[in-house]
Formats: sequence, structure tokens, C-alpha cells
Amino acid sequence: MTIRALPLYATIAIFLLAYLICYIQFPAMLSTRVIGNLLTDNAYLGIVAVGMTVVIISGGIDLSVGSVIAFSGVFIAVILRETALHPLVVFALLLAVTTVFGAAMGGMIHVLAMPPFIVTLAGMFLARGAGYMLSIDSVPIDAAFYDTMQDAYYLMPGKGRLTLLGLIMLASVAAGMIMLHRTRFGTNVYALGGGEATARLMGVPVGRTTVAIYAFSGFMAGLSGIVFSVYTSAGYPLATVGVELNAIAAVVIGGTLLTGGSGYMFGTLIGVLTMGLIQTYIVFDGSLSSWWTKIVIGALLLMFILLQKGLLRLRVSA
Amino acid sequence: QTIGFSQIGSESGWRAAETTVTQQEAERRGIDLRFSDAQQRQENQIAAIRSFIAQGVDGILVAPVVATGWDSVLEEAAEAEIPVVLLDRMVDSSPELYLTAVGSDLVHEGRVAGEWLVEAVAGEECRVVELQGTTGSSPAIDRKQGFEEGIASADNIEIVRSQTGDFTRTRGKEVMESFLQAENGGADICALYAHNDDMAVGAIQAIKEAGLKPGEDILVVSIDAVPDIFQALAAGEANATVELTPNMAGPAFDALEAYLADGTMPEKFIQTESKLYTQEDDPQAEYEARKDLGY
Amino acid sequence: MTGARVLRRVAPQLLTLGAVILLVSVYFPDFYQIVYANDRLVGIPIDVVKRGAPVALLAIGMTLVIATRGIDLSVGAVMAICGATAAWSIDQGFGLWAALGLAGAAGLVCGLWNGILVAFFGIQPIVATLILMVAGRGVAQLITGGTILTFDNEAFAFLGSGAVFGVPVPTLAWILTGILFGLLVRRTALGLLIESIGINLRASTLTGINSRVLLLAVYMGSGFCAALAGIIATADIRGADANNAGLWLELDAILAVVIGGNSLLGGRFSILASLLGAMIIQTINTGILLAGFPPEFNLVIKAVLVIIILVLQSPRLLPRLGFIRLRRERDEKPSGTPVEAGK
Amino acid sequence: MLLSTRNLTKTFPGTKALDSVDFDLKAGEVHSLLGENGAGKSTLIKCLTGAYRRDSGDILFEGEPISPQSTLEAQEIGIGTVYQEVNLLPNLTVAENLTLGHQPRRFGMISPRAMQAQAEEMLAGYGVDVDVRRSLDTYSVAVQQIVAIARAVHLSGRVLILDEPTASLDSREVRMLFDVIGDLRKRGLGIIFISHFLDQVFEISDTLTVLRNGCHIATRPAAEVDRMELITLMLGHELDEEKPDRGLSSEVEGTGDAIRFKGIGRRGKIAPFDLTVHKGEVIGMAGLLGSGRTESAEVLFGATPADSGTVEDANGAVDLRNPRNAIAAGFAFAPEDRKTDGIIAELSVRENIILALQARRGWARPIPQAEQMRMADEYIERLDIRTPDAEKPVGLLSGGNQQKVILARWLATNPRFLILDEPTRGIDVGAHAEILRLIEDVVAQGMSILVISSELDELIAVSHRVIVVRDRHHVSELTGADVTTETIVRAIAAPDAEAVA
Ligand SMILES: Nc1ncnc2c1ncn2[C@@H]1O[C@H](COP(=O)(O)OP(=O)(O)OP(=O)(O)O)[C@@H](O)[C@H]1O
Ligand SMILES: Nc1ncnc2c1ncn2[C@@H]1O[C@H](COP(=O)(O)OP(=O)(O)OP(=O)(O)O)[C@@H](O)[C@H]1O
Ligand SMILES: [Mg+2]
Ligand SMILES: [Mg+2]
Repeated sequence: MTIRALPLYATIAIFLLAYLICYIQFPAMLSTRVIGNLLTDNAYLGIVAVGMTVVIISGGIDLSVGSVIAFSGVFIAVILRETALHPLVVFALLLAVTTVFGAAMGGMIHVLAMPPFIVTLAGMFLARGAGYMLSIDSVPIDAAFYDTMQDAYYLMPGKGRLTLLGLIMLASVAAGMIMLHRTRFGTNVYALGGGEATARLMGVPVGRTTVAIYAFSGFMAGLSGIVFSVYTSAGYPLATVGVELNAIAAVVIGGTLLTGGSGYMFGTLIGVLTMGLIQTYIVFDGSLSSWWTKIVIGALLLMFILLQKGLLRLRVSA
Repeated sequence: QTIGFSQIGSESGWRAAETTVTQQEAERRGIDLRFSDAQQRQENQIAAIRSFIAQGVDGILVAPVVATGWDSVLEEAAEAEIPVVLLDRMVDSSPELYLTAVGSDLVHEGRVAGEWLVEAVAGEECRVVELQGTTGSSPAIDRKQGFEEGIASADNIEIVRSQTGDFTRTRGKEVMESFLQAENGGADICALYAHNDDMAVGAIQAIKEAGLKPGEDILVVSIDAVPDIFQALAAGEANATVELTPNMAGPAFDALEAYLADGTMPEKFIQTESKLYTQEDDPQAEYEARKDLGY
Repeated sequence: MTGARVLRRVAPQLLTLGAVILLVSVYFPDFYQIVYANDRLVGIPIDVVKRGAPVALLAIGMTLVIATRGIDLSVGAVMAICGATAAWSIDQGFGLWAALGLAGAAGLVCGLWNGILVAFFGIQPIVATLILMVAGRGVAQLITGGTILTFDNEAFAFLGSGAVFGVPVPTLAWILTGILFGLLVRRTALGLLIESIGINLRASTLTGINSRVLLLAVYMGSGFCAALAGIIATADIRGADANNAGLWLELDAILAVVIGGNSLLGGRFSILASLLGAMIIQTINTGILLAGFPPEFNLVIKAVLVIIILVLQSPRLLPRLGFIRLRRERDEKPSGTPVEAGK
Repeated sequence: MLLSTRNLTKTFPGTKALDSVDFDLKAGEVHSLLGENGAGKSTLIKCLTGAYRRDSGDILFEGEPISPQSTLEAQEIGIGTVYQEVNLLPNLTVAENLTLGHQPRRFGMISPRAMQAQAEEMLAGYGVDVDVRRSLDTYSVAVQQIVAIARAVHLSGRVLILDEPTASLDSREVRMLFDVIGDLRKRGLGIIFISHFLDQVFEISDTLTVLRNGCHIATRPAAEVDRMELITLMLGHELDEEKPDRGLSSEVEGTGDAIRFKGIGRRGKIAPFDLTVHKGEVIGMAGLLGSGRTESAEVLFGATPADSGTVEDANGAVDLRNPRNAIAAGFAFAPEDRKTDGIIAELSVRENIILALQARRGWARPIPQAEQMRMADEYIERLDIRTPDAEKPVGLLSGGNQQKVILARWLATNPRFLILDEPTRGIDVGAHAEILRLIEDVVAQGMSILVISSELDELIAVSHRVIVVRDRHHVSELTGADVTTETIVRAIAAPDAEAVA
């Protein structure tokens, strides 16, 4: 158990170290405001990353999530604009749509034996295209319920806000942890990641599990879309381009292997926070040009991954 | 003074010029500018503004990537009593939430281009092809709408093909090539309207390669007034461009400084001029004036 | 491989390409018209083989990387870097050959970087190349200073828009590069060794294959192809657009490789089939432009067509449609005949 | 009848793996399934348990036709199976592997503690000392094999199927397994047992069924068949079992051309040891599971580079930093785990055979196609590899034939020192004899060989010298007349035999 959790410990250690460095340079980084922001601003990312973690542990990948978030926003905004439905009803509708969308991709992956990379790439085109077809313009949402959700926060000492969105993310991570580590479904996910043929021989219901995994990812992408629409009070088909790559990066930084079969949900949370920390650090620094921003993000990503590898090697050989 | 500047990204030469000009302006005024590049993502911009608030800057400049979705973060800034100035694009939040907006009217730009074309063809039949910006982006939507308004009065002008060129030269050229193929080798096209100059520059090359003369066989009108289009104007390969000045920061800093000094409220919308340039406006000189602005 | 076997290998791609062309020509009956004008061939098929050049070039390198069970997400960014390098050197007055040399070298260096991360640090290919994908565009912008770096050099521009015997130079570039790489891997043992490490890296290493060096070489090959694509894209618009050159083309390149019937799990590969895949994608793209739908439909149309193609080429579907004999043959010789699509 | 098949047929491209096979398993019997490599034993098992879809024929469970579509359905009927080659998930813990699909739950959630307890209970009685919370891949193949067995036993309410379960077990573990099987038989389960170890088959079976080329050849009570007859049934002809003649055991010592390993070892893997390999000599290596035999071999081949010691031959120092260098120095290594370390599954038999030679020649000098064909055909012929043709992907061959392909790969490089880790694991009697003969052949031509094997008889039959490994130390070296089962067993067991390493 402890050996298996090493990547997780390494991730946590590196994150804390990084935070310490940031704090030494900018003491304001330890304010509750920054901590609250870290949770709120990365809520949508954390939620998709929960779905992505499950997919990646099963040995798959889901490139469609960024587009699904954008689609969700547009879907909600357009329905709220066109009908008098309560947002909660629209949310339920949306989650049904994205879950079925994910399940359909899972079904294709299983039934047609096609690689997830390609199926979800097509799904990525499709979801964004569907968003465009609903509206090419950004659609504002002005439902009273949205204001309620935005204003739902707990003011921490120091004016930091612990928002509903942040809490939804933490709850998603917690639910994801339970699902992954405490249910038979979760073990089946690891089993698939360990080897599909073997898992099949051991009696794992491969088809059902695959469909469920992508349905779950679709569901989380939908939930993330809801959170994102609350975050921005709008739906915009061009939103969240490339978020799938951020989510993958967060999952990997969190110590999950892209080859599948190993990883921790909690690590993903740390990965998301790490990405957020990098972002915050760059804004605090404020001296980087557009291009140096990209280079520094890349360099920091590399550093985290190398540090993690280094730490693991040290511990294993020790 | 410390001012945070949340820029959309560096997706075009114009955008890069805006960044450069803003930095130059800040330096000239002795302002400590905190720059943040959002890589075309609203979520990054919101996060950046929140970080600016957490840092306690004196003022914030934002070039919003999209019009919607700014309410809550602007409210937070208002609560922290940090004035926010919008650059070059508008938001649809309540005007109380920001100090002022500096920019041009995107619809108006399109209209200027359209009106120029109406005048240029002077009543002759004209089949126009349109290169749109990135699907869904507000300049693409507004400039399309403005142009359509501009030519609405003229029955002789008709948009026959309209595709997205993603604001880039490569796609502008590629899409123009297929327009030329589809429209009888270009013989049936009378004018090109491009949502930005970069696409127009790409399209001009496509027209030349197809053996036609841009500027004569096919009229070219576009928006932004970046240096390269002036070269094309000088060479007679483009006909008109509508200026969008990259110096949005100058008026913005003026307004901020006045407000921070004694609370003077500026106007809610400081509109920059949308000047039309044609081949008659000494394009070579305009090119020289602009080429070092970081476009 | 003998001619007949090659033909059997690419039969599904040829059929798909035929079907897509047929579909486009329904919308656009003039599709097949090719004329000779201004010293060059003009026509939609010519447009396709010219416009498809960057993706085709990327697909060549990507095929090899995927054969080793890797993936290279950085090719789009590498295109930008190399294009910027080329434009910068022309701008500095170094001349055509220096520009080409420097751009090619930049591509090789980028490939080497990816290769080192993958082969020596053991970072998973997606993540390793994701790093360059993010940072690479920054590097490219650093070179151009964030602007579109334009240049005036007819010889260089010729690479993008010139024609030799009426055939556009970009077309020649991908065809020649394809032949070059094809000969390189099939006339030597490289192809076999690449397939071997893609199928079972550990066993291959134990067999004495120098898998690290091979991985380096493969990623460098991909970087080199990206450099060529970057040069062509830059020459095409007579300027280096660091921010947009090759943007998201890595996905099209991967798609081309998969439509070419190559497995993302590594192993057996066919460069020819990937090139056909690239042409299928470009035919779709050009077809969408010609068809004149509003741009907001572009993505949905592309997605639907791609899904249909993939479903038709799926190894599991055909037996159910009664192609059992074909499929059996395939099982017997995975190197030989994959299923035929869309019959 | 508990479980029967009628006219079961299964065809793979180019092979009829099962040709209307009738098979009957009674409750309370151990029924052994025998046949050469590729006879169709594993295929029969997979069809029975829903892992493969059969082409035609019926499966009857207690007289009722059943048609399991997945192994899950078979499990639900009460059929527990250990498939050939360990089929467990290396990334899961031992406990998770044991309980996968039937984890104890409380309020719908898995309780780790209950899961561990259940796993430990399942493993009790196999005499392995395993921390069930550790991931499976930290344990050797043998332990994994036992875990697989424990899992299958737990799942088998009615039928237990074991496909070569003993291939990587040593005699102690085999004993325990047989005790378990005996218990289950008493409880009325039907047990299908597949093995190439005829001694084990005779010891445990009630009934024998022989398959050949996918056809059912015979079913007999075990007591009524003798060994020779059984072999003849399996092979379709008699086995010419001339005892290999090792006359040269003492002479080899003298020849000058030897490879000398001095103090070679690696921390945490194997303690430094000395070894001198003479030309034309066969060295056996014996030891218990996990004693460090595989590690020794890997160090000798550079697969895990040594961190101490030197290697020399007549031409001076030999560089063994990695397998490439070792191969360049004329070494060859057929690893124990052929599935992950040996075969390149999707490449053809031909390509697998020429691969090592090609790697040594370098990429720029491809072996001409005609030459490849010739070599492939030669080795298919010489090692009697059962394959429709040289272009078949090697992953589709039966296990024994894959092993032969790997041997062929190394013989093709004409090495001077060949390391064989469990070369006869999973190989049928016919092929077994062929491989032993082959070893004699190549040794006669001057090749030196190191053989690691858990089968002492086999070791004794071929080796001039036997090295005994215990607890990661080379503890003794037996030569000439000292090489007997008894001495080896004593060296393995004795806490302080004369230490040579
Ligand atoms: N998936 C497959 N595809 C094609 N052919 C196969 C496949 N699996 C097995 N075969 C072929 O079917 C035949 C029977 O194989 P099987 O594995 O049942 O043999 P076996 O009796 O278990 O042999 P061994 O003792 O070596 O395990 C062999 O000729 C083999 O090559
Ligand atoms: N019965 C066991 N209990 C616990 N650990 C074991 C057991 N058997 C093997 N191992 C572990 O498995 C690892 C593999 O050892 P190694 O492969 O060197 O053994 P070996 O002598 O080659 O045996 P074999 O190849 O027959 O399995 C060792 O690290 C050892 O700790
Ligand atoms: Mg078998
Ligand atoms: Mg071993």
C-alpha cells in the first residue's frame, strides 16, 4: 500500500514545497483570498479532472471534455433563454445529455474496438460543433437562481471566499475517491487499466465498465459545464478550448500513469491545485511576456514531472 | 502605482502591438504594470483578475475575450474598490461595475468597410466573398453584422460566399483559394471583405497565384490597419482598411490616473476612431510609422 | 512488401478516399476538372494535394512515432518554431540555404528534446510532447517577437507557392518525403526494429535492439517532418505566424495516421496509408469549404464524416456485415490486409 | 455428467484448433487433458469458459446446454479457471486480485479490512508468505501462479480448471496444490488438469483425455494407461527416448577458451559470485523459487547491469553494461517470462527468428528477404515449430511453440554462451526431448550453455556442472559424479553447505 502510494506522497511534497517557495517570494500567496481563489477558479478543472482520472486509470483518454463543457454552457444558456424551465431542471436535462454522450463514446470504444483517443477526438469535434449550432454567439444567463449560486460562499477570515463552486469541486473529488477506491466499479476500472484481456478473463464486465467509465466522464464534464456556466454566467461555444489537455496534465502531475492501472483521485486534486498555483504565480509575478508565459508553464510542468520521477527513484532505491 | 493588465493572448499581430503599446505607455508614465497573458481563455482572465485583487493592485485593465460572464469577478473588484477599465472589447455587465471602456465599435468598423464598398463599386453588380474571423468570436460576429448593414442599401452588392478564416493568414489564403475555385476561377468575384488584415494578406497571395490582380480584378477591403496591409495598399493590391488603433491603453491610463487622483469619473465609453485608409492616404508613410510598434 | 500486398494494405484507405471524393463531387461536379494555366496545374484535386501538404508531412513522422507506441503532440508547435527560425534567418539575410538548414536543425533539436524525455527520462510520450506543445509556441514567439515575421525572398516563397512542371512544390515535398522515409524504413531494417519496439519494448531491448537510440531517431524524424511542414507553411504565406502556424494540426496528423489503419498501440505501420489518410482529411476539409455551408457547421460535418469512416474501418464491424472471409485473412496476417471499408 | 462438450469445433485462421471434440467431466474426478503443444487444450478450456466463442457444438452443464458468453458467466455457474500463463492484474494488490468481482462490501462499499481478511483466508493452506496489501507485480511468477490458483479455487463451486498451473512451481508448492485438489475432489468438484509433467498427471488424475491436432484421440482411466502408451497417443508415434549421452563432462575443464566472471553481482539482487564458463559446457543452475536464479542470469547478460565484478575471456575484458554489448560478445538469453520478455507477439515467426541477428547486424544492413525465409524455414524444420507458415504472428502460436521460436532466435545468432531460463516450461514431452537433444547438439559444436530449471531431472540430464543458488547467494557448485538429485536437494536445503560463491 505504502509503496503504491509513493507517487501520491511525492506529489503532495512537491506541491507543498512549491507553495512554500511562492510564499517566500510573495507573502500574499498564503492569504485566504488566494486559497479561496485557487479552489473557485479551478473548480471546473477539478471536476473534469475527476472524470479524467477514472478514464486514464482505465487506460483510456477523453479528449472531448473541453468541448463538452463549452457545449454545456451554451445548452444551458439557450434553454434558459428560450424556455421558462427552472435551472435545476435544465441541469438535470444537461447531465442526462452529456452522460448519454459519454456512454455513446464508451459504447463505440467497446463495440467497435476503436482507440479512445480517436473516438473522443471525434467527440470533441462533435460537441463543439453542436455548441456552434446552438449559438455561435456567447449567450448571457440571467436567472435569479444563478445569482443565488454565485453569492453562496462562506467568507473566510481575511476576505477569502470559500464558494459553492469550490465546495462542489471538493465534493466531486471526495465522491470520486470513494468510487475509485471503495467500490467494485472502482476496482474494475483499475483492472481494465492493468490489462483489458486479462481483466476480461478474470470476469470483469469489460463492456459495461467501459461504457460506465466514459458515461461518468461525460457526467463530470457536464457538471463541470454547469459550474463553468455559473462561474461565467454565460454559455459560449468557444470557451474552454484545450481544457482536456490541462485536465490530462493535472491528472498526470497528480501521479496517475497515462498507461493506466495506477493512480489516486486525491493526487488529481493536488495536480489541479498545482496547475492553479503555477497560474497564480505567473500572475503575481506579472513580468512575463506572452511567450515567456508559455515557456515558463512548460518548464514548470517539466520540473514537476522530473522532480516526481526523481523523488520516486530516490525512495525506491533507498 | 501598480496596475494589472489581463490581456487575451498574442493571437495576432494587432494584439501583440496592443500589448507593446500598453507596456510603452505604462513605462512612460512610470506605472508598474503587471501583465498576464490569458492564452485566449476567459477562465484564465477571471483567475488573473482575482489574483490582481488578491495582490491589491491600484487598477485593472482587461481586454475581455468575450462579452459575457464578467459580473461576479467585476463585483469582487468593485467590493475591493479597485477600478477596472475595459480595453477594445465590451462586456455586457452593468456599467456600474467598471470605470470605463476604451475601444472601437466593432459593428461600426464593419459598416465603414461596407459603405466604402458601396461607394467603390458605384452601382455595378458586385459579388462579394467574405472571410470571417474565428467562428463565435465577437469581432467576427459584429464585423459581419456591420458590413451587412453597410451594404444593406445597395441591391447590387451580394455576399455569395462566407467562410471562416480564423483570423489567420494561412487559413485566409486556403479559404480564398477554394472561393476562387468555386467561383469560376475568381472571374465571378468582384470584391473580398476580410474581418482582419491578416486574412486579407493571405487572400491577396491566393488571388495573385490564381493569375488575377488583387485590388483591380478583385477589390480587397479589410479591418485593423496593420503595417503589412499598408504595403499591399502601396502596391495597389489592397483597396481599403479600417483602422483599429492598438493604443487603447493611453486613454485608459488617462482615465485611471484622473480617477485615482481625485475621483473624476470618465465617460462610460471612450470610443477610438475607426478611420478608413485607402490607396490615396499615402500608405507607404503609414507603413513606416507603424512598422516598429510591435505588430 | 510486394506490390499486391501494399495494395491490399491500403485498399480500405483508397476506397474511403474514393467515397469521400464521390461525396464532394455530388456537391461540386467540377471536382475533377484540372486545367493547366499560368505554368501550373489548377483544380480542386490540385488544391487538395497542395493544402494537405502540412498534415501529410506531419503524418509521416507521426506514423513512425505512433509505431513505437508513442505520440507526438508537439508537431504543431515545432512547425511554428521552425517556420519562425526560417523567417528569422531570411530576415537576417542569411540566405535560403542557411534558412532551410537552420529550420531543419531546429526541427531535429526539438525531436531530440522529445526523444530524450521519452527514451532517457522515461516520461510518457503524451506528457513529454505536451510540454513542448505548450512551451514551443512560446519559443516560436520569442523568435518572431510576437509579430508575424514577414520576409521578401522569392526563392523561399517558391517553396510554398511555386510549381515544378505544374505540380505545386508542397505536393512534391510530401510525396518525396514520403518516398524517402518509406525507402529509409523499408529498404533497411529500421521499419522492423521500430515495429518491434512498438510491440514489446522490453523484449526488444533484451533482443539487443538499441531501443533508446531508435526512439531518439524516430522523434527526430518527426521533428524533421514538422520542420518541413513549418517551412512550407511559412513560405506559403511569406511570413512566420508563430501563434497560428500548425495550430491543432497535431490532431489532424494523428487522425490521418489512424484513418490510415495504423494502431495507436504501436507496431505494424504503413506510411503510404497515413498519407492517404491525410488526403482523405484534406478532401473533407476542402469539400466543406466548397460546399458553402455556414462555418458553424464545419465541425459537425467533419466529426460525422470522421466517425462514419472510423466505424466503417473498425475491425469489429465487418464480420457482422458479412465480411467474415476478409477479416479472417486479416487475422492471419496483420501485416497484410486490413478490412476493406465502405464496400 | 457435470460438464460435457459435444462436437465442439473452433477454427482459427489457418488452424482448426478443435475439431468436433467430445469431452466429459464427472463430479469428483480429476480429469487430465493431454496433448502436444498446440493440440488445442487451452482452446478447449477457453471455449468452455466463454473466453472464446465456439464455432459450433454444445456445452452441457449437468445435462443442460449452457452457452457462456463471458468468463463472468462461467464464474457465476461455478466454474473457476486458471488460464495458461498467469492471468492476473499486476497493478492490483494481491488482495484485490484474489477478491476481484466478489469483494466483501458493507453498505455497498468495499471494506479494505474485510477484503484483506478474506484474501488471507483464501491464501491460507498454500504455504506462501505474502503480504496481500502489496501489489502483485512485486512477487515472482510462482507466487502469482499460486494466487491465481487460490482465486480459481475460491470461485469454483462446481468445476475447477487448471491450465498448466504447475509450470513455474517447485515440488513443495506442487505438493500443496495437490493437497488442495485432493480436498476439492472429495467435496465432489470436477477438476480439469492440464500439464506436460507426466509424473504429476499420473499422480493426481483419475481420467485422461488426449487431444491431438484438435481432435479427441482417447479417454481412459488413468490407472489403465502406462507412460509409453500415453506418449504414443499424444504424439501419434513413439518417442525415441534415447538417454542423452554426456561423455564429456570432465574434459571440458581443460580447454583454454573460457569466459570468466569474477565477483560479479548486484546489490539487492544477487550477491557477488564467480563463474567460469568453458567452451562446450552445460552449466545447470538450481534453487528454490525466488532464490535469485533469474537475477543471476540477468546480471550475466547485462539485462540488469552488475555493480561489481569483472568479466574476461581469451581476448580480454568483456563489457556487459547492457544486452547489446552482451550480444556483441556472443551471449544470448532466452528469458523465463516469454510473454513479456521474449516474443514480439504481432511480428511473424520469421521476423521473430531473425530479430536478434538483425539487431546485431545493425539497421543499415537488412537481412535479405530470401535469406530470412531460408532461416525461418530451417528453424521451423529443425525445432519442429508447429505453425501453418513462417508469416503467422508468433503471438498466435501455442506456448510451447513460442518458446521454440525464441530458441531459434538465439540459435540464429550462433552465440558462444547461451543462457536458458526455464527453457522447457510449458513444453510437451516431444518438444522437451527435442530441446534437450538440441542442447546436446549445439554444445557438441562448442557452444556453452547455462540452464536454469526447476526440474532437477532435466538439469541432471544435461548439465556438466550444477550451481545451487539460495537466498541470492551462489552456495555451491557440484561437478561430475556429484551431480545427483540428492546432492542438489541437500545443497538447496542445507543452511551451510560448502560455500563456493
Ligand atoms: N487467438 C488465436 N488465433 C489464432 N490461432 C490460435 C489462437 N489461439 C490458439 N491458436 C492456435 O490454435 C492451436 C491450439 O492452441 P492451444 O493454445 O489450444 O494449444 P495447447 O494445446 O494449449 O498448447 P500448449 O500446450 O502449448 O499450451 C494452435 O495451433 C495455435 O496456434
Ligand atoms: N515464495 C515466495 N515468497 C515471497 N517472495 C517470493 C517468493 N518466491 C519469489 N519471491 C520473490 O520473487 C522475486 C523473483 O526472484 P527470482 O526471479 O530471482 O527467483 P528465481 O530463483 O529465478 O525463481 P523462479 O524463476 O523459479 O521464479 C524475488 O525478489 C523474491 O523475493
Ligand atoms: Mg495451452
Ligand atoms: Mg526465475
